Amino acid sequence: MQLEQILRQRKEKKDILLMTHIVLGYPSFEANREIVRQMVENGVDCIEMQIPFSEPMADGPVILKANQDSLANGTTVAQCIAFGAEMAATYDIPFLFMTYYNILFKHGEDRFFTEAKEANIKGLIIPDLPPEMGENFFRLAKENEIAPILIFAPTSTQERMATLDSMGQGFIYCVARRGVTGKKSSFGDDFNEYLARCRNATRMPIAVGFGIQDKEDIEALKGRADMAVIGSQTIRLVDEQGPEAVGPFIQGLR
Amino acid sequence: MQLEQILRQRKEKKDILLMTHIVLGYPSFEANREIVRQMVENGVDCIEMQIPFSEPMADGPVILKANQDSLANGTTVAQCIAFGAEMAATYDIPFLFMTYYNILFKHGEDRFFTEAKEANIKGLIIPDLPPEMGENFFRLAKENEIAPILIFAPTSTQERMATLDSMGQGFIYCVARRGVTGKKSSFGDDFNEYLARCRNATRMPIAVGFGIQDKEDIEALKGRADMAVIGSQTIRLVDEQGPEAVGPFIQGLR
Amino acid sequence: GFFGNWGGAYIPEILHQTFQELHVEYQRAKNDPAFWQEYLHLMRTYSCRPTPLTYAENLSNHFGGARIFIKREDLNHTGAHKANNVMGQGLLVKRMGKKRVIAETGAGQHGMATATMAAKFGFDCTIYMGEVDVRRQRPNVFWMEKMGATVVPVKDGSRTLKDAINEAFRDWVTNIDSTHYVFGTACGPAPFPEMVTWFQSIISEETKEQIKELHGKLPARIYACVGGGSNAMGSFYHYLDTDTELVGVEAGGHGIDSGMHASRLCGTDASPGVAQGYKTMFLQNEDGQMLETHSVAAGLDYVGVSPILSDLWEKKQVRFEAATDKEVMAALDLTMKLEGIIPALESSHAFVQAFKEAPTIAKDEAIIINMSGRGDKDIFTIAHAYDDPSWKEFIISRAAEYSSKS
Amino acid sequence: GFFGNWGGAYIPEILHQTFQELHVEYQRAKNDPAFWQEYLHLMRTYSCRPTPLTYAENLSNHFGGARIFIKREDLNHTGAHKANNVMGQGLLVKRMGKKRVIAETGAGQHGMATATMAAKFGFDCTIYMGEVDVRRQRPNVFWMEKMGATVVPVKDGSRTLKDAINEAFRDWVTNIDSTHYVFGTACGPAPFPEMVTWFQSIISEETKEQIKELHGKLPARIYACVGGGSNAMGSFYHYLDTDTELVGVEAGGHGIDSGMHASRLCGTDASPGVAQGYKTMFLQNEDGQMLETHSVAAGLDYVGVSPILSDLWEKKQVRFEAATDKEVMAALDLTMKLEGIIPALESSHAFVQAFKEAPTIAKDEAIIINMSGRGDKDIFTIAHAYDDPSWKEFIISRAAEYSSKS
Repeated sequence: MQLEQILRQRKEKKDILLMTHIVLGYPSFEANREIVRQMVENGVDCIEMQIPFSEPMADGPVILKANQDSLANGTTVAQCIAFGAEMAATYDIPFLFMTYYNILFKHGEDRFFTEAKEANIKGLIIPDLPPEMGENFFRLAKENEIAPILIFAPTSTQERMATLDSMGQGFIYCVARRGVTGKKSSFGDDFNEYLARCRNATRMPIAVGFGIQDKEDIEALKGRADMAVIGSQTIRLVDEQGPEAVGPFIQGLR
Repeated sequence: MQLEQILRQRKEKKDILLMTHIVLGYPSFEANREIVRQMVENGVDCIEMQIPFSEPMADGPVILKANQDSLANGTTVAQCIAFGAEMAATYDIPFLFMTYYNILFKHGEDRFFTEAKEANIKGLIIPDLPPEMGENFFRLAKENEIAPILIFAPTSTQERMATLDSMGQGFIYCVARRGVTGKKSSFGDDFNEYLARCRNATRMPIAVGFGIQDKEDIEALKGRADMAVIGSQTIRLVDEQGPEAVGPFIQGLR
Repeated sequence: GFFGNWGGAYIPEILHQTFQELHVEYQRAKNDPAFWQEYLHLMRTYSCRPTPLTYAENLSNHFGGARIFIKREDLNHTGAHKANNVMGQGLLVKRMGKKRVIAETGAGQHGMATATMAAKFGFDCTIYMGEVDVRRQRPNVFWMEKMGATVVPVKDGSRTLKDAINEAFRDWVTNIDSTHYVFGTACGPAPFPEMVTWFQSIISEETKEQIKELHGKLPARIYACVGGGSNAMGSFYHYLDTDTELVGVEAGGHGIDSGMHASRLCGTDASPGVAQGYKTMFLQNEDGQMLETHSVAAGLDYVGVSPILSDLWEKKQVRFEAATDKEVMAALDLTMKLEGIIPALESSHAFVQAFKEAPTIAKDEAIIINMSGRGDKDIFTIAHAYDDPSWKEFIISRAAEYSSKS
Repeated sequence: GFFGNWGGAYIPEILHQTFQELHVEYQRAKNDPAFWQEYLHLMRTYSCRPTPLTYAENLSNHFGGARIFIKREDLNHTGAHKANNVMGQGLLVKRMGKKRVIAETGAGQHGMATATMAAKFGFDCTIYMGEVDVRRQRPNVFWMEKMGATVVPVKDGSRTLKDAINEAFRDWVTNIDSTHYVFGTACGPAPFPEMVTWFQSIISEETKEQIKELHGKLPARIYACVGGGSNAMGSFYHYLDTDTELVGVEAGGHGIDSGMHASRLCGTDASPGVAQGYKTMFLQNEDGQMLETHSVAAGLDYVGVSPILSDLWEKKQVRFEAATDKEVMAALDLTMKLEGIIPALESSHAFVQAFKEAPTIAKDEAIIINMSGRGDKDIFTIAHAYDDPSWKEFIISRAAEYSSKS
């Protein structure tokens, strides 16, 4: 079953879905395992696993540091894919890889897609690969039935959203605001208007990410988005209180 | 009696005359008194007394430092003139002032000459006042019967020597070499040739200065110059051994 | 936005619209002859263009071969070719109606140039600079601040140029509406490589006239150092369709086999990759993680290189060589002593290769070395590299004064 | 060699012949149109002439009066107008067949320029610099040495510019045959004041053309700082027979009534005197002993002034004003922030007075500030004067590195 279908099925039973994010190898794969377990057991619907990259230009300080520390630990792309396979085999929710394009490019796009498919990965988020730059990528995604997840931004025009909608699969990742990951967003009138524009521009489920930090934020999204994305917040939590704090945090979000 | 005449008279009794140099107020007027006394008592024929100036461009490090220290002690032009008057009244040899032109210029040339004449000063050596620049100076020198002593340099042409000879009085000061005061000169063939040129260029007595340091140097000048000038050497001596070393040094020169 | 297999615009979606606007404005400027005239007027009255082409007679005689000419980008306002690009982008920013500029800087020269431009045009200005480079180039930081810019030391990654670029992008995606990112070299997402090259092409536009006047014909070879590649592109541009051989000189650091260098196009340590918004040859490991680079010259200490140069390299239209730190200090020394000219450490790389080849070139041929900037800004690095004892004494005594007073 | 009551050549006899030769060679050069052409070619290809005239739009708007133009002598090779004089004298030295040059330097810019010229012409070079100035301007010393010059710190007197001049004369009288003394400003014995003015007159030769192009008519006023006076003479020269008002700005130091300044022609502390080979207004006591002077700008920290300026002052053809150290720092700050231009501390004196007067001058009038040099060389002085804490930290950390290693 492909990503969009899985999410639609899960959405039938819930007001809003929850996607969370981890940086692979940070603080360790061991910790990643525990964090994923707690996330799944507390009702997370989808997890994006970031393969660390030395130049994460779209990430804010928290995820940036996690990328660097993971690489300093010696994390490799092969380890990340193997870990993804292990998770997908263990838990019955969709797992995605998030990373930067160079990781695929250098690994070999063909090889990356083949290995990701074998790992039963459902989708890919590559923030620095706009559709214009990814002809081969989108072809391979289709062939391998792995959803290329595209991003709407507050700066995207209607026309641009249409293009993105036509190329993306799985869901549309709506970035809540300008800027990088990890900063609080405010969900005022501008935001509602933007979200309405997003909804009009695609029939795919829409996920809202960037700066969602607590239950209140998620409540505000119910009825307007299909999925809320929790990013840097769990990394901060693990940094401060350890992996075991993740479960209670997730539980408290609904 | 004017300077040239005095020197000629003294020369009748000696192979060569000796002129010495002091910097007024250095190390103190008290010391100057003692040094002059020792010089005169040991047969010096003429003394040039340098009125210190803050920018003694033609002097080397020894005299330069003496100028600066004297000024730092608070030496004034008035004190220097008074000291000159005292010496001229005390000893029966000619005393000269040596200084830079600004001292006269700022004091007022008229006033300076008047006061120098009252002090019974016999001549002036102003190394930065070439005849072209000193119209008023030479007029006043003549009026006051104070000899304006001019300098021949190894670089002076015959024509230039003729000009200098026509303007100077008292004696011609032949600078033994290029450079500033206080360095050893060597009296080789070039020097002899130069001295012959000097002798041909003037009927005045000729004094040789710059770098004369010992008896040997003076011996070498006998018969070729009328007067030897001892400059920095006595200052060095006073610095190292005190004023009382001057007498024996002078005595040893003949 | 591609040059052969290289280039492109690998940018986050949030920047899409901004890049569209930039493309449009850039094309409009390019097609408007009045724009280039305005640019020339600005460069003529505010900077010092045309910069001279100096015949280095003593160096020529010393090597006994080609006639060596030096293109004097050091005489630009702010002391380097960086001004060409920055002032051009300043005019574009004015047209776009934006009020804030940001920039990354390595050696500090692009930061200086941008801070200068911002002061001149009345823009707010933030400069991102790797913490290591802040330490290497403190005087530049001082001046940038004095011209009203905010200098942010970047403490991530290798804390050099590439990290400053990442951080500048992070600022940009946050402040797209108000802000233009003044990219400093012919790298990054399209249209930057082409646009920066366009502004820098003023260098070869001038030398082509100048060398004809001074030498009667085109030069046999042109040498330029290659960090990001903007001074190289600028000094090569108008010769691409001529017989002049073009030579790019990369940072050989401790030696091209040492792993401690920044040579992307000569040597074998680099491979194709995509980062910082564009595809080029990067110094990266097999997983695509960027490597630390090394050079005595902060401005060459960079993992990537202009995609246009990667293309010209692939097509063999430009030859690439490397100069080691040690060779650079020797060439700098010789140039100071024989010509009274102080090339920046970056520029000195070009001098190294020219000196190696000059003796083998006929005496009636000319070569041009593009002197991208002046070295007197690098005093802390250069005096340090020469291990100058009185410099150290001076610094120690100054510090003692500050320590005792504070 | 006299200008009204001022000037002359009060020199030791040993120099007479050398000055004769210099006079002859200078006259020959002046009467040979090819000489000036050779000079222009050299300055165009080795330095950056014509240097730009920059319209300072932001400063003009800020003050709301005259249109302010800045003549950019900072863009000369070596960063100051000093190059004009030095390169010209270099050509003369070549004609005279001498192989060694010496020079005094205050701010270090004339020393830098002379060391540069010596490297370019292949002359031996010794630079005399007051010990105080060596300390203030250590970076310049480093570069001079790197260009092959010997820098001699002068430990006599006030250990500043005037003492360096005395020491250079002492060298000269010792080495007349081989050596030319490259006097750095329009002072000293004839023919230096006139000769230096001649070479510097290239500044006003250029601005007269440039201001007509940019403004349509001659400026209402021209401002130049006055140390020795060469940049002032150069920027005034071709306007002496026009209606343009000429304003020389001296170092006011701690204030013109404080005794801590270097104002010879404005204020009442100076009087006529003869020293260093010429007659002019000197800061001296009643016995004719030179006083210590004070300025934040080493290049203005001098007891004498060009005899030509004393004459123009006496004839009221040039107006003289003073700028205090404090005013200078404020003007520098404003110029950096509004125009992205860093004037030398010396030049900033001219900016001070122009800023005071600009608001009172009609908007359709232009004024020109002669920016004699760039300030980035003065970083040790300027960062110090601004009491910049991160600069101090930087120096302290560098020193710690050196101390621990040595």
